[in-house]
Amino acid sequence: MSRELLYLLIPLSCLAAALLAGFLGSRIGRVNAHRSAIGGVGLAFILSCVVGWDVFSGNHFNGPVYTWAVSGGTHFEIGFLIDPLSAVMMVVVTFVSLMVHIYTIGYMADDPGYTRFFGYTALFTFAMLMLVMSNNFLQLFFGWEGVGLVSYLLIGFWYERESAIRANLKAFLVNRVGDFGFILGIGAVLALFGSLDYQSVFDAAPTLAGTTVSGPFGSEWHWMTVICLLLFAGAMGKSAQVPLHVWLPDSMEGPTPISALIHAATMVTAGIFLVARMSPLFSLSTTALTVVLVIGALTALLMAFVALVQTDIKRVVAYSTLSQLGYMTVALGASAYSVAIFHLATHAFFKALLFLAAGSVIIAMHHEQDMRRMGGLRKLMPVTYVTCVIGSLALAGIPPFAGFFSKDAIIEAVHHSSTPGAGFAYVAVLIGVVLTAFYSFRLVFMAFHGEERMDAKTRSHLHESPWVVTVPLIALALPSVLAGLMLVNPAMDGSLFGNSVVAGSKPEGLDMTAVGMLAHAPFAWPFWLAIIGIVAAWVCYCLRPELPVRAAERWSGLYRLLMRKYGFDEFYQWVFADGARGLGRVLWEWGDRRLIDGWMVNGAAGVVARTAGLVRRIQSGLVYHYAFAMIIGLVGLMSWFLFR
Amino acid sequence: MMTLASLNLWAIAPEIAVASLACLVLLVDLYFRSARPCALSYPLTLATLISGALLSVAGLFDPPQLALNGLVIRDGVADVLKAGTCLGTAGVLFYARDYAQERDLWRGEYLVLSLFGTVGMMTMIGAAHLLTLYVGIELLALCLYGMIAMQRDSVRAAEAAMKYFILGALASGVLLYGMSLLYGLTGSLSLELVSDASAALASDSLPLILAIVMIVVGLLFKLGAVPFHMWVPDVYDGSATSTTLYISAVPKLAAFAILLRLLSSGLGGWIEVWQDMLAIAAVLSIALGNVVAIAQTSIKRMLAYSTIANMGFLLLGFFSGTAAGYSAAMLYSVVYMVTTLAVFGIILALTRSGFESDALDDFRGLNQRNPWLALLMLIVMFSLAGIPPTAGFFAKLLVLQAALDAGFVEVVVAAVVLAVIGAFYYLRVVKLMYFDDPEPGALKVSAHGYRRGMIWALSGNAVLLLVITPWIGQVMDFVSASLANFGAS
Amino acid sequence: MTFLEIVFYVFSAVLIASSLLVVTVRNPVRAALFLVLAFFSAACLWLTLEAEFLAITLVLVYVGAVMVLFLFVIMMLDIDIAQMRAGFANYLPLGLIVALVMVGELTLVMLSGEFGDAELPRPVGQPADYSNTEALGRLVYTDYVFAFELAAVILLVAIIAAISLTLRRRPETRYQAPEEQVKVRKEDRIRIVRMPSRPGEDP
Amino acid sequence: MIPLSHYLIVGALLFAVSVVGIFLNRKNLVIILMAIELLLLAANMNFVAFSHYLQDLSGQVFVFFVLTVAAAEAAIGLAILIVLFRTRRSINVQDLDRLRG
Repeated sequence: MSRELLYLLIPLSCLAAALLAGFLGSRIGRVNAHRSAIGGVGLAFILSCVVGWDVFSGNHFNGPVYTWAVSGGTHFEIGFLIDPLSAVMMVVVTFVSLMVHIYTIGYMADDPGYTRFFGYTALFTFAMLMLVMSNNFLQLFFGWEGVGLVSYLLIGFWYERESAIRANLKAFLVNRVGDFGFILGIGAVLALFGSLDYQSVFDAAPTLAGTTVSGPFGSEWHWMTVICLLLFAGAMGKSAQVPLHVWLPDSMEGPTPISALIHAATMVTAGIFLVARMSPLFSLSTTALTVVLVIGALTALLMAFVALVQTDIKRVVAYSTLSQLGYMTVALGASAYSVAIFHLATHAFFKALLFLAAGSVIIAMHHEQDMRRMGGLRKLMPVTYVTCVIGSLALAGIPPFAGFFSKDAIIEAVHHSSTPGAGFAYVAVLIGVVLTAFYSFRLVFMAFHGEERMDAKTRSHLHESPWVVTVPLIALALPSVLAGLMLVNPAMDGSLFGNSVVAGSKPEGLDMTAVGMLAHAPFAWPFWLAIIGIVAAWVCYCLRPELPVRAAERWSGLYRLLMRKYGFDEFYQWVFADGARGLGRVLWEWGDRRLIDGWMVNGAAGVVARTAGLVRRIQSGLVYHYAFAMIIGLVGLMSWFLFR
Repeated sequence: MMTLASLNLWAIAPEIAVASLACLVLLVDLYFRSARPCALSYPLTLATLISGALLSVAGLFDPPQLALNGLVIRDGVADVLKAGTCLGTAGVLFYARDYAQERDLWRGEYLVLSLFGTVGMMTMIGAAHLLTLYVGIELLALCLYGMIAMQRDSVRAAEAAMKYFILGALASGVLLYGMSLLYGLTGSLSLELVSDASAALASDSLPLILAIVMIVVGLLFKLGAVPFHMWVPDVYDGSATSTTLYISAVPKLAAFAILLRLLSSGLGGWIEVWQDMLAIAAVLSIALGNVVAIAQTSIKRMLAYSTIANMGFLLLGFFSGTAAGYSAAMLYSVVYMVTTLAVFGIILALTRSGFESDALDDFRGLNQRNPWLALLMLIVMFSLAGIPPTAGFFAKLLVLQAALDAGFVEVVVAAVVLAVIGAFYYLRVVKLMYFDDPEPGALKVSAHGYRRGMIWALSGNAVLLLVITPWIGQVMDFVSASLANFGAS
Repeated sequence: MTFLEIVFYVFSAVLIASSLLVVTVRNPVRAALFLVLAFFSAACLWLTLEAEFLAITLVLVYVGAVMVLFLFVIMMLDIDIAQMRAGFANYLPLGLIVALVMVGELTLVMLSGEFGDAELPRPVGQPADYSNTEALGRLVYTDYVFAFELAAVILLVAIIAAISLTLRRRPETRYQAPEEQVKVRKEDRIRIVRMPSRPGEDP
Repeated sequence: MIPLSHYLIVGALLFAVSVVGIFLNRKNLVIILMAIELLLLAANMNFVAFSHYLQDLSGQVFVFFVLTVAAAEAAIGLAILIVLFRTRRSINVQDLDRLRG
């Protein structure tokens, strides 16, 4: 089998599965629908592993597999770039996706949209694969939009729910804002390089690094900065960076498997992946890197604070995702691209694990998501409990769990980074470590320890989830423990990603091996900070449960601010949601009534005062107004072109 | 000495076929009355159109040839667009039948007018002479006025017809005035000679600039570009939906053709002048169309503003004046026609006698009433919004690229920004269909009886917008090849 | 001033004046009559340009047919002229400004030097035996035969559209059907009814 | 002799008058139809003048066809007017405002 065919087969098996389950779902039945979806994604996973093995034995690939159209010298083609970066992404994406698919059998068992759901998830995997495998901007955009589209469908999966509709519209609109920048960025790439192919763009980038473009107010901008900032705007939307993060917590309205799929491995990582993929461009613009760094640090810090006060179990995990995405972005900003991807990979495993564990709790609690009505689940759901603790330890960064290595690497990278703003980012990520540990164990203690706060009826039905739920949990717990240990050496010494990302400024004199990091841990800040966080959580939620309540009363202003998530939503509601709806109407009425009627007519008072009623509204329905507009257009064009 | 052979009648074989068969339809309809209206003349009409299409493509990619003493040209672009026009009209009539029957519009005259309108469009497409161009434009316009007003008991239709008539006559008067100046300056009516003579004029020739302004104004009106767009929403809204479909879908091909003939073949040497005008109109159209569409509650009006915006995009491809730009614009017009056929076809499929289904609210919860139609509508809306991988995306992309290559960076940026704003109202339809509950009392749309054929056709039509994607390269090549040696250039 | 110039300026003045009156008078019948005057003056101007056939056609077609059609419609619709107050006094200033700008620009263009006497002098008149009609006919039936056929189609369309728009079959209207009358048979008209002349008697 | 430009100016005046007549008329649709006839006459005036000064008959041929088209247009325009009058009992331009927005 030729390599091209092998590569093509990976996304296509997902697409075929999606079509089969989505369109013929009602014909072939539920069982066959999930069989085909899992079969397709499973095949993709196995093939991804084969490809991954092949890539790490040194066989990279970059080339077209199909040419769509040639227009004006620009080729539009389906092409794949298979290098360590995409191979890692492929394996992570297909693995998490496969786990989510299996888990879904149990989670969605009673849902009427069962087959539709499998169609969507498989399609989502397909789009994500197209995104990570592409070797040109057009295909990247295709995958990018595909991911956005399916997420829109998935978040609004329970479309009978008002809140789900609102959430998915929000996700869509916020992502649109980012995509705006993304499209413009691609346009800028095309304008500057005349090509949409990664390789030719990257090859030409160093020579064009110095070119500038004149911006508004006579300012001069480096093309590279403009391009990177525009592309990063897209990444901000997809990877939910402040201030475009608002869609992600709300997207918890979707079924839990979707939360795991979107938040752990696929959609949100697209932005991180994008910046890593574009590292040859980003490394040429310090300005862009600074922006990336600062935005990431803000996200990491602010969102961790919000996670402290959430009571919905899924929302805690969601805000922790936001915060962790901030970490990855910080790593990108510090030019430690491989570290960012490393954290992305480990995070994918333990975050999927946490989501699925949360989902397992939610099933057991009959779709109760409020942690204040849980407690003491430890004995009733041992498998869920253990896996959840593993995930939380990994998230908090306790050695030797996966999160420890990647997070520590980020902190060290920031510490030694020379990007402007690194000092601020360093403080932010350090504070973030305490917060992360605190909120992740707050979840554990509130849900699994302490007294049982649920009602008797729910209590009587509580039991461990079925095997289709627990098996993925266990399967995800393993890499949550081991992935860090296994990957840290190649990720740090540069052998993992090779030259597929630009090697950042590697911290000098640092022992970045597994053994070295483990040995170093007890003498470093982050470890103790994490321990402090865990202990604090234990004190607040097991030992002295009245403490948090008192704290909330004491600092009620701060508490409310966090509960309101800094008021981003209100602000957007005020500016955009109301604004956008009004925009069309406003322009229409304002343009007509004010501009034409008010200024043009009244403005020329004396002579034209009597003609006030003449042009009342543009599309007034009156044919003489239409004719008048045409004549004005004619006279305007005449005047302009005859005398210019 | 003029002989029949020197006329080269083969070049207008499609026109001859359609026109003469249209007369036959008229007679058949007069003499064979049956219980169902147009039982005989409707199949005959379809056969006429298909024969017209076949005759159009019969000599595809023969070298271009002038015919009928230089009044007509037959070249690749003419063949393709004529065939498209015939097939488009056939599609329109196929979708329109049930709707028109329920509203007592399905009469022989309706069919005959649509056929003669097709002849008018084909004449415009093949015109190599100002006179043929003008006569073709008027023939189409008169048929359209008649078709709109034919819904005689409707106040709205009569009003729409009157408005269209007045403004259309004004526009064609301006166009004619421009043509007269062009004639005076170049001493010829043949586009080939006009092209040569106008290129020789001084670059500050005020009369020629005036002529170009007037001709462009006339063309912009036919396209429905800002600020000559105001007839579009009212006419779309007021006409019977079947007529709206005819007006909105098919004449866009002819509009592209007359742009090509007049501006590119006839005034190619003056591109600097008309380029700027078209650029202004393009940006204004995209802006106004996309913004005002958001405030609409009727889907017909919304689509009217969408047409305005889409014609802006067509102009965007056209005004670059390059071969890539022309082929992008031509592809755009074809894709737009196919898309419009599908969207109005779906609206027509949702109508009942006495129920128009033209409010946006009528699409609420369509997914619950008829999931398949909702899916088709989704595809079509995506194509209109330019979301990949639909054909609409590629059409927009190529158009934008052509403009970018021509150096109109600001225009392209503005267009992209506005297109993204525009995506909002298309997706609102999707949202209404999938996430809202149906209006109380809304009928479940079943595929009973005659509607089944319609559903199949609609499916093919909408899915075409998707399945074309892998072959978009070949389609582009085909379009470019048909444009390779057009007209008198 | 030559005779031709006098003719030109007089009829031009009449043409412009009457066309102004067409769009300003209140009564549509008067407007139609001023339109007739405008077309007549235009025909006279065309005669000075040696377009005899078109001049005659203009009078025949417009004055003879189209204007009569207009008058028919005006009379038929029975418009209440009193209601048709002249509304445009209010809008006149804006209209005038636009009109003046347009006229100014058009005049400027026409006088810009490409159409002066020097560039395009007035040609010598055709000889007396020259027939404009014949020359035009020769062109229309040969070089422009395609356009001619299309014009025929346009007229056909106009006929079809005008008839189908305005022809109404009123069910309550009673009219004769000669073909039915001709082929009528005895039994269609007369029915012989047998009935008893006296109660109880067989017919 | 009369220069060509004078004929053209007559045409231009006619053009302006008819255009203004179309958008200034608030009351009577019939007048608008008449203004349209004047508009076509303005173009015809140009064609005939050019045709004479260029000594090229094709301009006159064009006018011949424009007259045909204008007659057809008048017929259809009046037919639409009648349809409108029947449905609305009015040919007041200001009443033509059902479709808007």
